[in-house]
Amino acid sequence: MNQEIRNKLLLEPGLEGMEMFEHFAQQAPYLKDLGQKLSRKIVATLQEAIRLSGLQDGMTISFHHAFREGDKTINNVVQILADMGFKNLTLASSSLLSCNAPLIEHIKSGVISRIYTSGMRGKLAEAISNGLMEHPVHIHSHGGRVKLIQSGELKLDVAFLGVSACDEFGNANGVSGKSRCGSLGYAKVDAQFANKVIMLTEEFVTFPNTPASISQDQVDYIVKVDQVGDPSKISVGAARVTSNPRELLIARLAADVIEHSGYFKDGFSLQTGSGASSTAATRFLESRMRKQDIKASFALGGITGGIVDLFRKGLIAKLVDTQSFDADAADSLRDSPNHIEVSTNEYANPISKGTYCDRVDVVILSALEVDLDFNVNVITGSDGVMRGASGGHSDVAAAANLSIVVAPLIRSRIPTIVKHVTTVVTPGECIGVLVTDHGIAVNPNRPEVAERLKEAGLPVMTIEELYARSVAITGEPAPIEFLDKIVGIIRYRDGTVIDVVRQVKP
Amino acid sequence: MKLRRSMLFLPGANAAMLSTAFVYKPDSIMFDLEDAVSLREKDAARLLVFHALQNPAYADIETVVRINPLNTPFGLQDLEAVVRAGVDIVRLPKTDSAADVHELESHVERIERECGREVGSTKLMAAIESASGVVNALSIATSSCRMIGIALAGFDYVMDMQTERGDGTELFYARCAVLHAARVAKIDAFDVVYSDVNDEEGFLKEVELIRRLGFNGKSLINPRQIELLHNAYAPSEDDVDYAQRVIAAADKAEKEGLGVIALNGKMIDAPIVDHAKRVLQKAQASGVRK
Amino acid sequence: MSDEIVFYTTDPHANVAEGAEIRQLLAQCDLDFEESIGQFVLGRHGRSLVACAGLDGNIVKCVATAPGYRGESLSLKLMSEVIHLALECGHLHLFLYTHPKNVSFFEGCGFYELAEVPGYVSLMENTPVGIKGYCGRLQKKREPGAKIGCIVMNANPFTLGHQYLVRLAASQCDWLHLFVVREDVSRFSYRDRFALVQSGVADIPGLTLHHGSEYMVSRATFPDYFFKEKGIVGDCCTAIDLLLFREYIAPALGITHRFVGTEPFCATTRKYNNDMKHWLQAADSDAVPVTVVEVPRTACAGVPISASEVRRLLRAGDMAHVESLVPRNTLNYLTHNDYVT
Amino acid sequence: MKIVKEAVAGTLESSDLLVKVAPLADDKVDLVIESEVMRQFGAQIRKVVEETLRQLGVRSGQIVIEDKGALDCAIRARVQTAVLRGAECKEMNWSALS
Repeated sequence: MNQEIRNKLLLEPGLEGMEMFEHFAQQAPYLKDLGQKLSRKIVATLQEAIRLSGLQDGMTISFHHAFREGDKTINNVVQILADMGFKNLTLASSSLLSCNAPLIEHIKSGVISRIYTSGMRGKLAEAISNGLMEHPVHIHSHGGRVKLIQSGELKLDVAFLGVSACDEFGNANGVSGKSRCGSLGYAKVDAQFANKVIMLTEEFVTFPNTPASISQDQVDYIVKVDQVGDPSKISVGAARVTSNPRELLIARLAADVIEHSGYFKDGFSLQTGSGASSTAATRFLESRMRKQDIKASFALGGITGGIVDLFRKGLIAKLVDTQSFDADAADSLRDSPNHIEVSTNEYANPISKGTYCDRVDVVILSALEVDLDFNVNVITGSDGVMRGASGGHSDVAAAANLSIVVAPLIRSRIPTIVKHVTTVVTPGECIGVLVTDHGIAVNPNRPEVAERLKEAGLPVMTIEELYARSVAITGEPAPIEFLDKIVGIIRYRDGTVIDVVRQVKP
Repeated sequence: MKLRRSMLFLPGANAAMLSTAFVYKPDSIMFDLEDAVSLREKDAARLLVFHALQNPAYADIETVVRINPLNTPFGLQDLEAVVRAGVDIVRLPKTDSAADVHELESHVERIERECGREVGSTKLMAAIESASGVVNALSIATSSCRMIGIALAGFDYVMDMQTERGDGTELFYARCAVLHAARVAKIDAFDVVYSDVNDEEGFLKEVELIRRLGFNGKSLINPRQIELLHNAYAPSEDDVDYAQRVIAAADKAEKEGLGVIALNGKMIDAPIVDHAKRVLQKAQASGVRK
Repeated sequence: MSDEIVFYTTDPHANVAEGAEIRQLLAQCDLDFEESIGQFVLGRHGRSLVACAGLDGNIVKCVATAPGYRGESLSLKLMSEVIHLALECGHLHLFLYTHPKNVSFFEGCGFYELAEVPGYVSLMENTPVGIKGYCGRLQKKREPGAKIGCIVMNANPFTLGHQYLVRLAASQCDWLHLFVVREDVSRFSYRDRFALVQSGVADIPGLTLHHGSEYMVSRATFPDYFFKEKGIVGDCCTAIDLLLFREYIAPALGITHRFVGTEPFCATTRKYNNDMKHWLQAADSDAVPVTVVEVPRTACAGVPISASEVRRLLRAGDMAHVESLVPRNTLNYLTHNDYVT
Repeated sequence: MKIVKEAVAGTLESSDLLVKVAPLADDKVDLVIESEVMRQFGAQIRKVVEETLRQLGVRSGQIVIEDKGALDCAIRARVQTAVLRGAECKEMNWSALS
């Protein structure tokens, strides 16, 4: 810029205190170097990216869990942080699974001191239930996580987001590259809200990588790593196709309930969870939809191959996907314009400006325990040890027109229906129908649904009758003994505390 | 008139299946101590079934036990256990003649007396698995007043006939012979198992065939087949309508003390009324055909 | 049900075709076929082999399930079959070696971890009362004292060298616990070896003579010890045996020192002695270290006395030399039992 | 009834249990129960097993149970099978078994 003009402007009283233009790259020095301009975000090592991010002891790191049991990012990153000497970090992963057992050592050594997650399984959950951590774990729902972030309680300092592929500016999605997890519904939230975003990618693809689930303007640093996750393990344990006759029996009853619920009309919308019976229910829905010439307007949620199948057959118009539960779902998301990806903010955050779950007619949910008031526990086993996830359970149960919980009445010797659930995750007032292999119970607050199901000849009983039946078979379980120490706080989707989990007595 | 469309086989040595099978609500459950149990586990299976039979969860479902043949070291012990445990029906495998049933019956009666069970309360059924069994079907079916049914077992039968399972032609005579014997004896007739559980279409085709032939039902090896079978046996809406009108006419005739039942000006005789009752019973059990 | 998986037992050496299938399945699961396995339980789905587990005496080996069949119920059926098969062969008490990452899986099959070499191998047994019961019985034989010694010997057969070692150790300790290796795969039977040790140490005060057990220098704790032709024994194998000693047996009896003779001839035993110093003293463990005291062998005419030398002389028929290396009772035994050939 | 040899009954599958019995030199019953549902049903399982052993007249022996959430009727059947096998019992007294 002309020095003369600059000097003149400096004397201008109205511009006092304002910074004067010097050259075009004054604020963006990378524009002067072509190499810098194109690859300034790419960092050679994760260690370097972490240093650049300004991460400090006591801060919060965040992750997504789209790879579920196949995740290779969380454990690796925390190991590196431990090696670098970080302490006292808060770990905010959208969820944790059995594969995260190595975190136990990092909790013991003080690298991780607090956790926010939607769930836990395996050794890690067992250790935490037995009092591993000084501070209790906060268990939130998928929608509730976004609420906690927006309300400022959960401040994401650095997000580590593993993706299969991105371009050198950081445009990423879960449908390109080798290790495709499908929807990046969880990661989108972290990318939006985290102060710094470090993207871990398996490969670089040609710019621009579209559609950009995570956009370049949200990404600070990019590091190439060998592997971020193994998509073949996404569906382990949760979303498998069952040939178990008991699960099929429950699935068929669930489909019967949907058919006769009063909501089974052309243009209805549905969500099925990832449990074996609820995924199988979609198979039984197909013939019912065809026979009555009913098509669904959309299916929401964790999307499974079963739902994709109905979609491909034209029985569901659109799929709205926060988490792809298998390769079929991931491929469909890539190939079908009517299969769309949404963040958990759009999915289920109660203070979002608009959520899809508010538009769901019928949802099928699972349960570890249901009590006589229809309260549902999906987090603790009946031995008091955490082994599940809150997920979208309380979100969709609250929003959908009818929530159907499916569960076997008895698992080996463990009864599902109890007097009082060990831990309340979803309040009973949100549950309409409980479907078990021994019969169906309808919440007394939905008499019209009970009437319709009885009319259709379905085996409707009271929940007390189902409870009595199960106790007759298994015997009365002894109450679990807990210590006073709180190891988990169950946060309802709006951030309020709905229950706590206490340390199990050894 | 007891409905016996589905008879679900359960391997007697499998504790997990014994703990859940009642949820599938077949018309009868058949605990197997014979072919489904290895030699090593004969004693274990016998005790499992002995206790399962006494479990209240099985109280409101008809129980059948297939014992080992009486000429094996296990048959009589099986019988001792299950009669005492209160089984509803003992199924005798490999029945070749009425003498086999008579032998079984004498043991059953002795055990009933020994354990204080009402004599005659243990019902019997015979599985026919050989050419001589088929030829003797009528004398087997009428051999005892305890008999409630005869079942054809295809696997051993086709071997005895020096053929193999195919499209059903190989079973045609046997099916008809067993069925006629059952009808003459006024007992139930059960068809062979369909062993490919993943072939729903083939299963339904076979069910349609045996239903038309007149079998009461079929032995099943997977709970998934129960619903399919029950639906195939369910009457159509029209059948139910007609049956209801027949019964109404019969009731009316009885109330009015008329000797003749008439519907739409036509006379209706007893077999039609019986048939209508069966139709309504099936509709009551599993609705109209979907 | 026709899609059921059928289990049965086979001898992989007699049935070559099945042996090859087993090798293939094991290779798929990154496992090596072990020749010592006499019997396999196989699980077949239709014609394809989907699961196998081998039984080598009372040790379960080569447990594999084809990828795609890894539902828990299949493995539990497989392991149930193995337990029944083993009992038919006379073994209720079973051991199992596995990678530590599989420990929790086998815990679901009724196995309990005994010792672990982190990152390499774990030894498990199929009873919750095995080692606990054994240590409970040992505890009853505790003796007071600050320095409690221990010797574990095979004594195949008992020599003057053994006698010297026992006498020296007993004189240095407040009490000495002497164990005779129980495994019956040596040239001399356990009963005879034990009897010779018993008479050979009868006049040495301050010691308790114990029967050996499956938890020390046995096929189970140290599978390769008895197959010396294999050459160098894997580190892990000695480690497991020594960790069991340090973590269970030594605490039960309050043992502070383990005595061992220097080994001039046998490479396996020499290595075992060296490993002993590492695993009993140096290695990380929750159990207190046990001091290893290596005692130079007593010599006869300049040659160290060892049981292997005695066996060599016996084979050579050199009774004159044997006489100078063993106590009188051993000599009587050797002469009376026609071991001189 | 006297346990004269080692014996096993049952499986490790879900809803089943594995029972191992072995003779003991001394006159006592050494009963060890491990169960997946220990916290909820441990006391009930022990009660059923002890009752079953008493019915069979077992006064000596080591009994180890690995329970996978079996119902009481399966527990009774498996314990009886293992004891009868371990006692080499051929003659049944059915009325003592129910």
